[in-house]
Amino acid sequence: MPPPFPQHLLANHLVGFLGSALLLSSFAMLAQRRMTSLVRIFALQGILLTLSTLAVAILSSESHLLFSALFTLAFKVVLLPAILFRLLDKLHIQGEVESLVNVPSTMVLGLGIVVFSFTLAAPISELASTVSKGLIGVGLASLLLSFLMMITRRKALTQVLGFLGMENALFFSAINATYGMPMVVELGVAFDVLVGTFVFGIFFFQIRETFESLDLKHMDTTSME
Amino acid sequence: MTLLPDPLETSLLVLMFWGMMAVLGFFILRISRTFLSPLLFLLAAGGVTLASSGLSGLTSPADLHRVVPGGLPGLPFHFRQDPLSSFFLLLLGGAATGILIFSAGYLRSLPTLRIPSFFLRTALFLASMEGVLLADDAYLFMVFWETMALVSYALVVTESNREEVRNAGYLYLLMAHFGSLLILAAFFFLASREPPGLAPGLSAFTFEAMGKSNPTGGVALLIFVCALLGFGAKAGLIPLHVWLPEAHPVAPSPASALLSGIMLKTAVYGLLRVSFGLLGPGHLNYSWGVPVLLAGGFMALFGILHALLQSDPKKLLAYSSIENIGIIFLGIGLAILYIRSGHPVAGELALGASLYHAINHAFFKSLLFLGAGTMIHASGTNDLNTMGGLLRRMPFSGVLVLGGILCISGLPPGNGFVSEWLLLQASLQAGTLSGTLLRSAVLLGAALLVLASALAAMGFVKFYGIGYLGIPRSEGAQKAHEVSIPERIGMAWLMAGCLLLALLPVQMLKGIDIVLHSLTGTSLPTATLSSGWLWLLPLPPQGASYSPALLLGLLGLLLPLGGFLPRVFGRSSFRKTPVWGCGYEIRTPRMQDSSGSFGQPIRHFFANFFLMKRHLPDPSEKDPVFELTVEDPHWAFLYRPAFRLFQGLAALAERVRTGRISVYLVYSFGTLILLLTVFRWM
Amino acid sequence: MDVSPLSLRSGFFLEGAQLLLAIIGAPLLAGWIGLCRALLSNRSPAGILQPWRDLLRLFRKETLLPEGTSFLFRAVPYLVFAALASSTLFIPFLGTDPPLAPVADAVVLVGLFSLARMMMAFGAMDAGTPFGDLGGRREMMVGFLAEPATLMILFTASLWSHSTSLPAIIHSLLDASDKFHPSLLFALLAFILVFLAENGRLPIDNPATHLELTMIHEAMILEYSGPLLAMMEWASQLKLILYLLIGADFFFPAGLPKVLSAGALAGGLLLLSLKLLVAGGTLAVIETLLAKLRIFRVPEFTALAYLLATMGFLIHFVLEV
Amino acid sequence: MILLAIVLCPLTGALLLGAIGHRRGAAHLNVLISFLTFGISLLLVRQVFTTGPVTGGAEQLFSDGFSAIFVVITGGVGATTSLFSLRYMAIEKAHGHLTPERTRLYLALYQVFVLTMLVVLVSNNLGLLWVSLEGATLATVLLVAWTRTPASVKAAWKYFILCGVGIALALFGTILLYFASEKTLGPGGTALLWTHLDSVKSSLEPTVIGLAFIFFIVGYGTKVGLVPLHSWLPDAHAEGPTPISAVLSGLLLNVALYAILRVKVLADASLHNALTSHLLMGFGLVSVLLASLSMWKRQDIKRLFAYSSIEHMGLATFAFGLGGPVGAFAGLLHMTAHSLIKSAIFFVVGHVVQTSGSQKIPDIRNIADRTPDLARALTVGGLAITGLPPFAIFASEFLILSAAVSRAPWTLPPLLLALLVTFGVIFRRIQEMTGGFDFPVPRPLHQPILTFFPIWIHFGLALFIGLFFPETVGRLYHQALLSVGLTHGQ
Repeated sequence: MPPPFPQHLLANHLVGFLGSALLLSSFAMLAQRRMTSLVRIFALQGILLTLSTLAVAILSSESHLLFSALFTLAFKVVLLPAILFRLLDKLHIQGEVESLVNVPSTMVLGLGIVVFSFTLAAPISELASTVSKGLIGVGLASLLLSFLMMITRRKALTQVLGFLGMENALFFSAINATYGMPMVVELGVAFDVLVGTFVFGIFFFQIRETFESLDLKHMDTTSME
Repeated sequence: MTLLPDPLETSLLVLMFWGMMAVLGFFILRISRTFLSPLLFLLAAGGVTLASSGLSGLTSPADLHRVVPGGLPGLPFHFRQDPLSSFFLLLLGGAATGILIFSAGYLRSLPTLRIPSFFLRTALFLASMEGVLLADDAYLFMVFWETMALVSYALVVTESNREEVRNAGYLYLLMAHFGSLLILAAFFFLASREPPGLAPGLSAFTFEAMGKSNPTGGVALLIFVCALLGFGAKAGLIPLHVWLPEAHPVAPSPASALLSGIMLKTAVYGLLRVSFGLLGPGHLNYSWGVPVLLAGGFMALFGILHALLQSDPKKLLAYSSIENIGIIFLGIGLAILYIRSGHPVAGELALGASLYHAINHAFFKSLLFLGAGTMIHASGTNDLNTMGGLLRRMPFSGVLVLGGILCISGLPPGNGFVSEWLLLQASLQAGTLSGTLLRSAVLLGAALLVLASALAAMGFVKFYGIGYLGIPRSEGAQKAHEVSIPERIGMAWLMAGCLLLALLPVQMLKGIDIVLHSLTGTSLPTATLSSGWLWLLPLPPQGASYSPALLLGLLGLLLPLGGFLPRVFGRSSFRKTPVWGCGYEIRTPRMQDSSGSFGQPIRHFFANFFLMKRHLPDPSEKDPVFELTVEDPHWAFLYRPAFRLFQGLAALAERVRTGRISVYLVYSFGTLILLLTVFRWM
Repeated sequence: MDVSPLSLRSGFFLEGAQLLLAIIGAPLLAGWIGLCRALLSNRSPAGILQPWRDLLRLFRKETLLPEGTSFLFRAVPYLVFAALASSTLFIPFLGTDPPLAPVADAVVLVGLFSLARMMMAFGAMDAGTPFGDLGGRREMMVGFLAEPATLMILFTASLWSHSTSLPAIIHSLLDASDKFHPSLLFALLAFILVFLAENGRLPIDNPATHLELTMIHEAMILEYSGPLLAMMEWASQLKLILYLLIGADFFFPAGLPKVLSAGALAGGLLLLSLKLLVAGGTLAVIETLLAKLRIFRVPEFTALAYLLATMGFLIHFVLEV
Repeated sequence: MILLAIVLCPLTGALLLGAIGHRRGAAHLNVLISFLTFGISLLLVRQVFTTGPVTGGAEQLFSDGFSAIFVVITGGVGATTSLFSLRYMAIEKAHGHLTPERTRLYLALYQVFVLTMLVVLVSNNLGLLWVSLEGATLATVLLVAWTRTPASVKAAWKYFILCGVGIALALFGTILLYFASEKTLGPGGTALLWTHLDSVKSSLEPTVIGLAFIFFIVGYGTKVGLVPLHSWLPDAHAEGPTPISAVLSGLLLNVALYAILRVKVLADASLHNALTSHLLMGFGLVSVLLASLSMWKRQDIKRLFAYSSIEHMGLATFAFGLGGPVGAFAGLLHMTAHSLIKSAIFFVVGHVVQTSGSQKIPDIRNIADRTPDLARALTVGGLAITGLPPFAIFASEFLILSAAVSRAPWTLPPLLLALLVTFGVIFRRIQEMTGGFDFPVPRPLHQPILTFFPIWIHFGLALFIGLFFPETVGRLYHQALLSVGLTHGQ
């Protein structure tokens, strides 16, 4: 049985506001040039995600979403940023993020993606029975924006951040479209992200060790054959 | 209940026997080479059995089927021996026997040959060819067909340490695969109805079911074109022939004989099977006969012209195979044209002549390839310019090769003449056709045929005159000696086959008539078949006649008359003297014609058929050498451009591979966006 | 097979007569041509019997066998002679229906000529001299277009009878001799060219010289001597008369007896001799008027013959059916 | 029970080897566990085909005939590959490329990899399926980077990023699917369970499912190696240790395609149109064409065969896109055949590279004289993979092409052309490598029987399938496809 639809305007506004904030943070990541700021925005995104999960949890009175919110807080606001900062520190990464495409063009592209996502998601949103119609579009847009960021940035770490941004967007979509995935799945996804981060960590050291840089141009393989 | 197995059972036994012998022989020969001859004789015994099975299939119009478990679910192995199969089994068994007996002597003289694997390949090759002839469903057919291609490739690259051998083998296998894919396509179109029921209804792939398919005109044309090109690639249809003169010569001679003498015929079999057997004469269109006919005529001319310029005897023979396959195709084209425009008698005659030529070619071409093997072995090289005077040193095999030469040149009373004569007789029925264009096409075909046949005579005068006559051009040829007994027996076997085919055409035509009847439902005229063995009357009552036996008898009578005259008129004493040579004192082997100079008039006159690069030395050059390379124009005008096109495409594909992760991410991104857009707005 | 209306005895008489007449008459015809040529070029003629005298002289000589030749060298003259002599049995020239004619049709006939040519080339090449090879090669070069041209000519003539059987062709030509056939005109032109080429006459070959640059036939028989040479010469004379007989049959068949009576036979023979004498004379005129062609031009010459014959063949279907 | 066993067996193996993988005999333990897994998979297939689909683990695990077939293939090839890696790693060790630590890592990850693939196959939960496919990616990323050469790190990174993104998209697809199914099945645990989804598949919201399928095919398609999402594949195959190339090519690609096919069944029922078929056919055709053209310039033997994997997965995808009884059957057969043959080819290639000291084709020459058995095996493998009869791939290509002719005849010319090109290029390269100039003999091959046992087992099976495909197995295949609902046409 679907849960009773809460006709609480404020709550809807709150969820909507958090969604737009998330989208904005994705844009910010796309536009940001400094590495440390990127990680900070990522942490901020984690907070937004936690709040949004909490809001949905309260509105829908789904208890397992509380657990999810807690987990998000611990993992995406505390743990991951800490690891990333440590990495930045250890690997002496500072300064500007080099971009393959300049920022203004990226922004224009991003705008297009947002419009595209919203139109695409429009008919689906009509079907949503959750508190947060329309937010599937936001999730999709954030997903594609993070994707765009992975494409346009040159450093390995920015790609990882993009990847994690995608993860956030997915999580956001899952929460808002369906009040979260089944527990088993969520645990699994979380575990995968954890392992993934761990693997990233290993990688960074290996890449650093082998190429003495985290610039992706070393990772291109045209010269291999 | 009879104890004797029926022809199909016999054939299947031979198939199993050859297959088992291949493996068994391989291991036995790895232990000791001494068993080579007995093993080859055993294979030859299989050949004789097979020939007899084919013969019995031709004397009574039996159509035998067997289903053997295996294959794919719903498509077990189907075997069938109908008259068409029987005919080609006779060809296979008969010619293979001679080649195998020959091998027993010949292979011993090749110290570097890896005997066990060669034996394995030979036996498997024979088995797979037989399988092709017996298969009665598309899957099994393709299994045998591709096995045949593979094993023959292995035979070609037996001496694989040489670069050009590997290249030739590669080219061959590539073209064979190209052909196979087209044949597959033909089968698919024949069986393209979605089978009913839930089980993967593969029963549509039995030849029986395909034979009942009823394709529309366009599909039928597609099937026919696919089959023609597919089997043509194996048969050396121009322009798919380039592999043939490269691959056939580099194999050891018995293998070349199998390839040229027999394997090419499996392609003819396949074409007939698909076009007349599966598609059925009812689905052919008379107009398709014209391109086949003209392609055949062109092949005949092109093949023999290139043969004339070769100095490698086996390459010469390989090009001559193109010529002969051209003649066979010409007959098939003629048959389609006649039968489908309402002249069954002439059509049957043309088809019969084609079949006749196929079996003729199997015998004389095998014989000549074996002869070429002995020539090469004697002189130590594969260059005609190092041979000469071999007839004096190898009289027995030399005479047999001479017989083969007369047969392949289409001279009476040889067997090659019989089939070409029948084909001409069929061509001359052009008057019964309506439409000037059709008539002209048929007559043009006939004109090409006679031209090719005359050129063949010239080509083989070169082959024999330079190889066997004159004085030796090299030390090897000087020291040549007669070949071993098994080699002689093998060659004599093939010669005997040629003689039988030459002198008993009516008997052979009776067998062929059964094939024709099973394929098209009509027969040759009864008077042709009942006129007695002596007289060949293809188109009674007013048509021409020919009696090879009487002709041979008359020639035999007049020969002693000639020998008698000197005794009547005067003395008949002989004295050996040095040659006169118009009074020139010096006489060296190099003053004889080289193979290049013999072909010069042809090169000059038919210059358009060749791509020649001449290097005329400058007077100031230190070491002035005149050089001339002759190339098949298809390389320059078809194959190299095709390869360049492929390379261009490959380079284009390479541009996808930038090596940059960002670009690869763009691919994913773009694909996603594209699909979403399409899904949402279309 | 019993297509012949003749009785066995008279049939064999006819065949025997054809064989004897042809092989005896061949040197005489050669003598006649030589005589005409000599007269035309203002030389004193050697007489019509001169070829016969030559032959008999050669037969009395010892045979010199070049060293290094194989047995094929000795066999070739007999093979060539047998192939050509047997042809005399199949060409109807005394009567329209020689009983052995069904053994071989027009195609077989051309095959027999080709067999003879090939054998001759083998004989030439067996000696292993530059001249022999040169002769053999050139002979085959002439042949590769002349032979198909001959066949095409025969085919053209066979189109009325729908059969390549020689008696059938002649019957149909006799029946339709009152009509004008443009295709036959082409065939006749082609035939003349082929005849010159095949028999080693000017402008293809000059039988009278041993000039290295031009000779074909003589080069081939250079190493033959004595009776063997006699056989070769005789065979080539035989070939000449055979060609003329074929020509007479196809293009001027009038007067060939259909029934075998003494009167008809005598009349036919007389007419035939006349035809041959005229043909020989014409040949002598042609030879006197023409110069030798360059050897490289020879294939063009024979190709012309081939094309003319093929055109005649095609024209039949366009104009005459 | 049996489902738990088949998951627990490699799990135990992974833990055990993680603990003692550096000890002597650990490699043999790996073989033992792998064969044990294979044994259990055989039991599973027996049970599935005698008593019907099995469910277990609180409904989270499930196996029907379709997955059981893949389980057996995975178990079997996993087992033979462990046998191969026994010899391979021994030789690597002899060459001094190994430390005990890395051996332990390798062995443990190998089991993890097998585990994740098996979980993908036997999971009832499409979310769990996603999780374990991601797990498989992570395990193999570490395995690809295992040699620690710059090239391998690069390849692993590329693999990680591209597949990571792909798999993220697939997760979005899963969310959408859940979003749609939740409406009929209600929130909570059951809405992603295959057994439940299957029963309501025709009432799912088509717009959402369509979108979901697009995300699935782009996401999982990246793992299958469909062009243009394939870029990670050649590098990952080429730079990882060869046993891993074998299982990547032979198993992981299959498993990813399996995931797509599961979703396709749902999407087909919901959409009532040919969208999925057209997508699969399109991706398949493009993959086949591009892969065949890309082979020509390959200088690296493992990359060459990696492109061949792309081609064959493309063919299988295409076959399933064609659908119908013949198409689906052919696709399944093709996947089976490709697993067997391609993994065996990588076994051979592994030894070829070891005995030649290079994996660059121009450096590999004259195998025929150095190690004739390897040359033979390589030639047979090359012929088998290019679809020459009587090997299994010929049988499946025969069926695929025949289905193509009856359903989409226009695809025949490009397919035939691609097959010809593939054959031409692969055979040419093999010919070059087996023949050629004299080559020093630095590294002979020891223990030929153990070396060639897995190779000839695979080729033998492929030959057997091609010549005598057992009627019963054919029925099983058909039954499996029928029960899962893949035999419906477009």
